[in-house]
Order: sequence, then structure tokens, then C-alpha cells
Amino acid sequence: MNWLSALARGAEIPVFAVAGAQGLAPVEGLRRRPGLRLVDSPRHARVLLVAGAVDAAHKTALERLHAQLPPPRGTVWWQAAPLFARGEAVAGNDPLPAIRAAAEASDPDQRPDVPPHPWQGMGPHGQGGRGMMGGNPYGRPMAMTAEDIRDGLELDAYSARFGPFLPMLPPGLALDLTLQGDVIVSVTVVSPPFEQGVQGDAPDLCAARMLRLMGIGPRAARARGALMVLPKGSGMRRRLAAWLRGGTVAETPEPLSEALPGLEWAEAVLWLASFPPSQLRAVCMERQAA
Amino acid sequence: MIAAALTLLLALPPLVWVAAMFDRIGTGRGAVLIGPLQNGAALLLRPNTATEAPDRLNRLLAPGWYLALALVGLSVVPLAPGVVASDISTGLVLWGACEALTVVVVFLHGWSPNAPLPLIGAYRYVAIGLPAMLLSMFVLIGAALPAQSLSVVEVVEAQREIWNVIRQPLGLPLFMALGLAITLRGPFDYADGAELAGGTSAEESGPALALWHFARAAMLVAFSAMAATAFLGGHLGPVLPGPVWLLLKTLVLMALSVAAGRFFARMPPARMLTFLWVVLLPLSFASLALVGVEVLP
Amino acid sequence: MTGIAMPLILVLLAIAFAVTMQRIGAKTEATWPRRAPFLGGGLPETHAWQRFHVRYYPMTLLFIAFEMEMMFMYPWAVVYVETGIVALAEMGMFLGILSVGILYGWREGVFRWQ
Amino acid sequence: MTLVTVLIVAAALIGIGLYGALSQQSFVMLMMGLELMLNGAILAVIGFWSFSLGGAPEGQLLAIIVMAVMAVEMAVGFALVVAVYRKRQADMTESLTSMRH
Amino acid sequence: MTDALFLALSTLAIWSGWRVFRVDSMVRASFQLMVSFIAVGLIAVLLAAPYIGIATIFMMAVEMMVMALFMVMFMMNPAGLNPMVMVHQHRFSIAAGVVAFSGLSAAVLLSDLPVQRVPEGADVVRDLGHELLGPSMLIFETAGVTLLATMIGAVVLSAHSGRYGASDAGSLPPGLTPGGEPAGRKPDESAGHHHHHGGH
Repeated sequence: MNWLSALARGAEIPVFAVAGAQGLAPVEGLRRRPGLRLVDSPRHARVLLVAGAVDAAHKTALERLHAQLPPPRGTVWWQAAPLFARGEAVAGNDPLPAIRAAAEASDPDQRPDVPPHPWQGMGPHGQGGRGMMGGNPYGRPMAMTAEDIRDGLELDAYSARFGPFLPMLPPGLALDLTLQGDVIVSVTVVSPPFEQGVQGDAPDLCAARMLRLMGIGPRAARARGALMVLPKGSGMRRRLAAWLRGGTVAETPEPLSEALPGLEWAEAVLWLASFPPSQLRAVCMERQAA
Repeated sequence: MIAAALTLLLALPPLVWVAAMFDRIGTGRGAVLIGPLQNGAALLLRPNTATEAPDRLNRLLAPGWYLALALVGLSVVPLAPGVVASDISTGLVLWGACEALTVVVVFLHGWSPNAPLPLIGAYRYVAIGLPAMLLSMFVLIGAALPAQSLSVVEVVEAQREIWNVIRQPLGLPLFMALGLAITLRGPFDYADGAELAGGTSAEESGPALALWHFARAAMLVAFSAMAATAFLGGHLGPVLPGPVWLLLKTLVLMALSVAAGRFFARMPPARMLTFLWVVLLPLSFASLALVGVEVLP
Repeated sequence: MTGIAMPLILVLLAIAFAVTMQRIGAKTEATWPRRAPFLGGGLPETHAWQRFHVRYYPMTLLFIAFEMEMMFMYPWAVVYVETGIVALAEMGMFLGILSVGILYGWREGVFRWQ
Repeated sequence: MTLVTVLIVAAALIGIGLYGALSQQSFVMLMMGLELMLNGAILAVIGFWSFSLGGAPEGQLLAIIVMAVMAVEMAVGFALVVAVYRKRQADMTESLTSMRH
Repeated sequence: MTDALFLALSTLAIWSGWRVFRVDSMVRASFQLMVSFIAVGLIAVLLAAPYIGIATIFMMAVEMMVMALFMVMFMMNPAGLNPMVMVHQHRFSIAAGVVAFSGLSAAVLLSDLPVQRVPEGADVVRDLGHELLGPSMLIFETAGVTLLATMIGAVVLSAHSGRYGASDAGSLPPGLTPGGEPAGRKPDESAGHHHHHGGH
């Protein structure tokens, strides 16, 4: 497979970028950079790029994410203090050389190799389960039914922590969500989005982020039609239109725990993207202080 | 028949490469020619991901089924007069079956890793894929009317005088909507979109992911060849030999599909569902009725 | 017979190709942190496989009833030109009847997320 | 491939389907059994049509009708499943017997 | 060649039909049934019914997709993470299945079936079309009405929210005594009324 490796040597390096504080604008700047490709899932990536400061409270989350890059993998800390002792640290403006170096690295897992719950050898088939729904088959329990907020069919509720580094959410925002199907039933804000400064609220950057979730590029000519596809009445059209005109958005969002329940996943993600990170941060901080 | 099948098997990889190039043009990344090959090779050398308690068999086979459906769909397309790999008198129905099974395969791809984002992608895709398939059925039946046959060979023969795209101007755009849906593109990419971090392929890596992209591009080729055959006269054309015409038309439709995928924004799925049933489906009825009135003796 | 032999051969080829290709990649040990589902650093409490609330279930029921019409339409298309205006009228009536169902479903909101 | 072999395959499908329809406890699995029986029925109809009816179109029509019956059965069956679940959070045949309390 | 293909396809049809009731994962069960249908559809093509055969595949792919959705929606443990057997009257069912199979097979073997093959080169799809638009026109249109009734019935039974709000809102039965408690079940009550089934 020598020729395959030779061919692969010229490939773009797939990078999963985690934007920390002040990291959003620099990461967006890398999107059109030749030699690397920003990807949406760590499974597709070779290198984990941490851009901007991530506070120590998110160390475990970052280590989990790091483990989800298929090995061999590398880490780059770009204008960020390393949270674990692996990878290259860069202070300057260009992380590409460090990313190239990291693409040769092979970090070990930072998390211990233990299942979420002990299960091996338990249960009638050694799969950890009991009866039809009980126990922890293969390390996790099964979801149980709960009341639904829309049509009254009591089906299973899926509870999980989403974020803080989920690419479709504002960076740093971690939510404890309960979903039924793809509709959000309840929301608790665990950590607010990171501080992004003025650069993070730049209209073209915000518009590009929102349009990417809608599957199109940021060229304004195309984006006019994009307004039509957004749901009416939620203010998303108004905010996107403002950004496309180059204006800023100064609306304060409702607290997330009240605004998100009842929304479908796609709507919720677009709704979050239709506010500048600073406004979302402010509203989440207010809640936490209260 | 065997020659036609071999031709398809030989032509598919280069056409997949071309599809990947189309996807790269205009993204400002450079290396349009060699880039897809390099990225593909790099992906092949990466490991596959294991997930917690996945459905291993379906996870292994889903990209293969997708590719198989693209190949079978492609095999009903006549390459030249009388040269077709699957010589079946109900080729249009077989293509329809491939569309229907594509929905199943994408669902299985999202179901099998046992992870939330792929699962949501899989379910959303079914909601959109099923009604999108209805559209294509109506417009393909519109293409079968003048041919008085369900055989794709006859559909081409019936276009000797006038192409179906002129008889049925709405047919091609509606069929392209289906094309975007079964190739997981742009406005119909409810399976693998960015708001689900890659959706059904969010948990895939290495060769499994490379194959999924390969199969997706192969489906684009199959769809474009089918659209060229049903609406643009397939291998018919002056001067040049038939297969060349088919190739040219296929390339044009591939480029059009890629462009359409980048041009139109994706709606939230519930809006799209209503749009499909309430706007596009009646349009496809109208398109069929139009053809029906035209071809009446 | 020949009609289905070739598609079947192509299916077998594609599956064989896909399974072979998936053996190329590097082999790694699947540790638990590597296998956890991707949630951006977060973790789920339960398996993702669940009684999933399919929000569009009434639409699927409408769909399987409506889709049956395809079974009748294909043979209809073959004899349409020979039969002429009668065929147009009959299919118009058939589709008209079914469209009532779609309109009713729309009014009842089945195309919305439940 | 003779009429007898085709019909025996159809009989096997019907037998398995009957087993499923009688033995399964949940509505949805019970419907799978019914579908499998109808699958056998389609095969039998097409076998007869091909070997004994000389291609009379009624045979094909009958196969289409069987399929339409299947679609109707599924749509109504699932709608009932939803309706019952909404009221009772139940998906088993036995829980229906306790409905009159 | 045709015989070999028939043998392979019928084995596949029966095997996957059997697996439907043996796999733990409901999704696998649905798609096993789909495989069984696909095999039968391909056999139908071998039997000179290219339209019915391929259309069976087409229809069943869609129907089994919907089947899988509902399986996952309403079955406990839909992926079969805990292996389970959810059967009742098992022996009786096996016996009934075996009796049905052997009875039908015996009937097939003992009866003298007429032989009249489909003529070579017959355009069976065209025949079917003429049948639909000619003698069987009434069946065709009746099917339309039946499907409409199915659509409406399915929507009425399954949809929760109509134009006038939730289907069970505000529909209290009359009181047992004038002005007293409504008879029977109250719509809001069901929320506190879980009853999960354990393993059987």
C-alpha cells in the first residue's frame, strides 16, 4: 500500500477545531486555508485544534473529545494554555506548521478505559441487562418513557449533555437536554458560551455560521433566498437579514431554558445561531448568577 | 449486456472522481484534480470507529448497499441503442425500487452506530426521502407516457423527435429535487447536514466514511445518468456517438445538481415536509397532466 | 431471467468491494472513551436506541395509503396512449379522490411535527 | 421451478407467517406475521397466474389487490397502535383484554 | 440457471421470513421481512411477471421502512440490547404453522393443477393496463375510494392535534349524576397512569 500512503501524504489535514475564549474568529479564518480542512465531527479529524483559552472546568469534556478522534491523532493548543500534557502549543498567528507537526503525532487516550457502568458478566447473557429493559446492557441503561409536551404519546426521553464543543452550538455552551424524538423537552444551561469579544459578534462571521447550518455558503446574493426558508415569527429572519446587510443584532434572547423547549433540533440550532455569542453569553450568565 | 456492465464498472470510478472535483470547484481549496484522490487515500488509511454496542452487520454493509443501489440504478440506463446492462422491461420501476431502498439504506446507516446525532439524521431523512420519492415517480411516469412502456430503452426511443424536458418542462427540476435527496445534498441533506455534525456519518471514520462518500458520489452519477436518459434523450444526439452524448449530458446534470445543492438553503424539516406535500406534489400532478394532454392522440 | 441476473451480480460485486475496502484501514483498540457517542464533550445517560418519538408518524400512514396508487399508475402509463381520453379521465378521478385525502391530512396538520 | 415448488415455498411462508401472527405478543410483530402470510399469498397468486392461467391479467390484478390490502392493513393497524398507546401506554395484545375495566 | 436462482431466492425468502421472529432487534426484524419480500419479488420476475415482481420490491421497501419506524416507536427495547422472547401460546402457534404448511403442501401435491404457461413474449404489463382501464375499472376506482377511506381513518385515529386542538381535549363524558364527576376516563388522567410491562 505504498502508493496509497504516498498519495495520502499530499492530503489536506482534517482538523476538528474547538473554539475557546476569543477563538471563534481565528477558527473561522482558517476555513479557507489551504492545507487543512475543518470538519464537523472529531471522527473525521486527524488533529484536534484548541483555539483560545478553555478553562479547566472543561478539561474532562476536552479529554473525552480528544479520545473520540480516531488514533493516531495529534493536538494543537493555539493561543491556549494546554489542559493536558500532549500536543504542540502555538502562540503566533499561524497554527498551520504546528498542525502539520501534530498530524505526525500519536497521542494516547487521556481518559481511563472503563465502561460508563460496570456490566461485563452480569445478566443472563453477560450483556449486563436484566429482563426486557433493565440493567446496563453494554454499559448503559436504556431510556425510559416520560411525558411528552406536544402530542401526548409517552415515548422514551433521551437525556444527555450536549456540548460544550458541539460544532453547531455556540462554542462553550453546554446544555443538559432531554429530547423526545428530535424535539427538545427540557433544557438546563450547564455552562455559558465563551467570551468572544467584538470579533465574535462581527455580522459576516455570524451570518456565515448561520448559513453553514442551512447548508449554503455565505455569499449574500444566495443568502437572500435563505431568509425565506427560516420559520416565521421567531425573529430569525430579521436577525439574519440584519447581519446580511452588515448591521449588528442587539436583541436579547429569552433565557434558553424557556425558549428552547418545544423546538425541533433544527429550529433550536438555528435559533441559537441567530444571536451573537455575546448576547447568548450575557443571558446565560445572568441566569447563573441568579 | 456483459460489455455494457463492464463499461459501467470501468466508467464509474472516474465519474465518481469527477463528481468529487465538482464538489471542490468554487470552494477555494485548490488542488481540484488531485485533492479528492489524496483525501480519499488519507481516509482509507485511517481506522474505522467502533461505537458502544453498534449494529455491526448493518454498519458494515450500509455503504455497500448504497453503492449497490447506485450501480443497479445505473445499470438500467441504455448506453447506446440496444446496449444496456440490465435489460429489463420495467426499468423505470426498478429505478424506483432503488430510490425506495436508498431511503432504507440511509436509515440503516444512521441507525446502526447507536449514537444520537446519526439517529436523528436517519429519522429526519426518512420523513423527507419518502415524499421526495413520490415526486420522482410522477415525473418518471410522465416520461413513460409517450414511450408507452416502462422500459428505459423505450423511453429513450420515444425522445427521437422531441426530448421529454420540452414535453414536460417541470419534470426535470422536480426530478432534481429527488436527486438532491438521494445523494444527500444541499436543501435535501437532512441525513448528513452540518447542524447534526455530519448526521448519519458523524460517527464514521476511515474506510467506512470514504466508502460512504464514494457511494454518495456514485449515486450522483447514477441519478444524473437516469435524469439525462429520462429527460434529455439519453444517448440520442447528432454527429457524436451515443455513449459520448450520454456522458456529456450526465456531466452537465452532475454539475447542475452540485450547483443546486449549493444554491438552495435547507429548511427545517417540518417546513420542508409541508412544502413537499402541498407545493411540489401538486406540481408533479400538474406536470403529469400536462404530458397526458400533450400525448393524447 | 436475464433481467434480474445482472442487477444481482452488480449487488454482489458492490457488497464484496465495500466489505474488502473496509478491511484496509488501520486497526486500533476500541477503548471505552473512544467508543462513546459524539456529543461535543458531553455524555448521554442512556443508549441512543430508544422508543424514538417519530414526529411525523401520521404522515407515514397517509403515505403508505397514497403510495399504493403507484401500483395502478405504472400499467396505466403503458396503455395511456392507446386508451386515450378515457384513461386521462379515470386517472384524473383516481388521483382526485386521493388528493382529497392529502388535503384532509393537511387540514388536520399531519405534515407538521407532532 | 415448477408450479408445485413455487406453491410449496408459498405454503412455507404462509406457515411461518401464521406462526408469527399467533405467537407474537405485540401488535406490531403480529402484523409482521400477517404481512408474511400475505407475502406467501402473493407468491402463490403469481405462481398460479404464471403456470396455470396462461397470463390472464386478472391474476396480476389479484396480486395488486393483495398488496393494496396489505397497505390498508398496515395504515389502519398502525393508526390503531398509536390510538391505543395514546390511551393506555400499551403495545401488547393482552393488555387489550383488560380494556374493559 | 433459472432453477438455481429460484432455489437461492426461495431459500432466502423462507430463511429471512423465519428470522423475522428470531432476531432481537426490531429494526432487523422489519428489514428481514423486507428481504423476504424482495426475494419473492425477484421470484415473481422469474415467473414472467416483471412488473408485479419489481413493484413488490418498490412497495415493500417503503412499507417496511414505515414498519421499522413504528416498531422502534412502540416496542420496548427496540434494538434488542437485552435479548428477549415475547411470545405466547408458543407450542400451539408452532403446531398451527406446521399444520398450515403441511396442509397446503399436501393440497398442492395431491391436486391436479392445470398447466397453461404465460405465452413467450406476452406484454403482461400492457394486458394489466387494459384490464385496469377496461373490465376492472370499477375495482380500480373502488381501490381509490378504499385508499381514501384508509387515509382519513388513519389520520383520525392517529393524529392528536387537529384544527381544533388536541383530539381528546374538552370531550368529557357526561356526569354520572347531574353536575357530578364525569363518567369514565378523564383525558388528563393518563399522564399519571404508567404501567410498564416487565419481561415475559
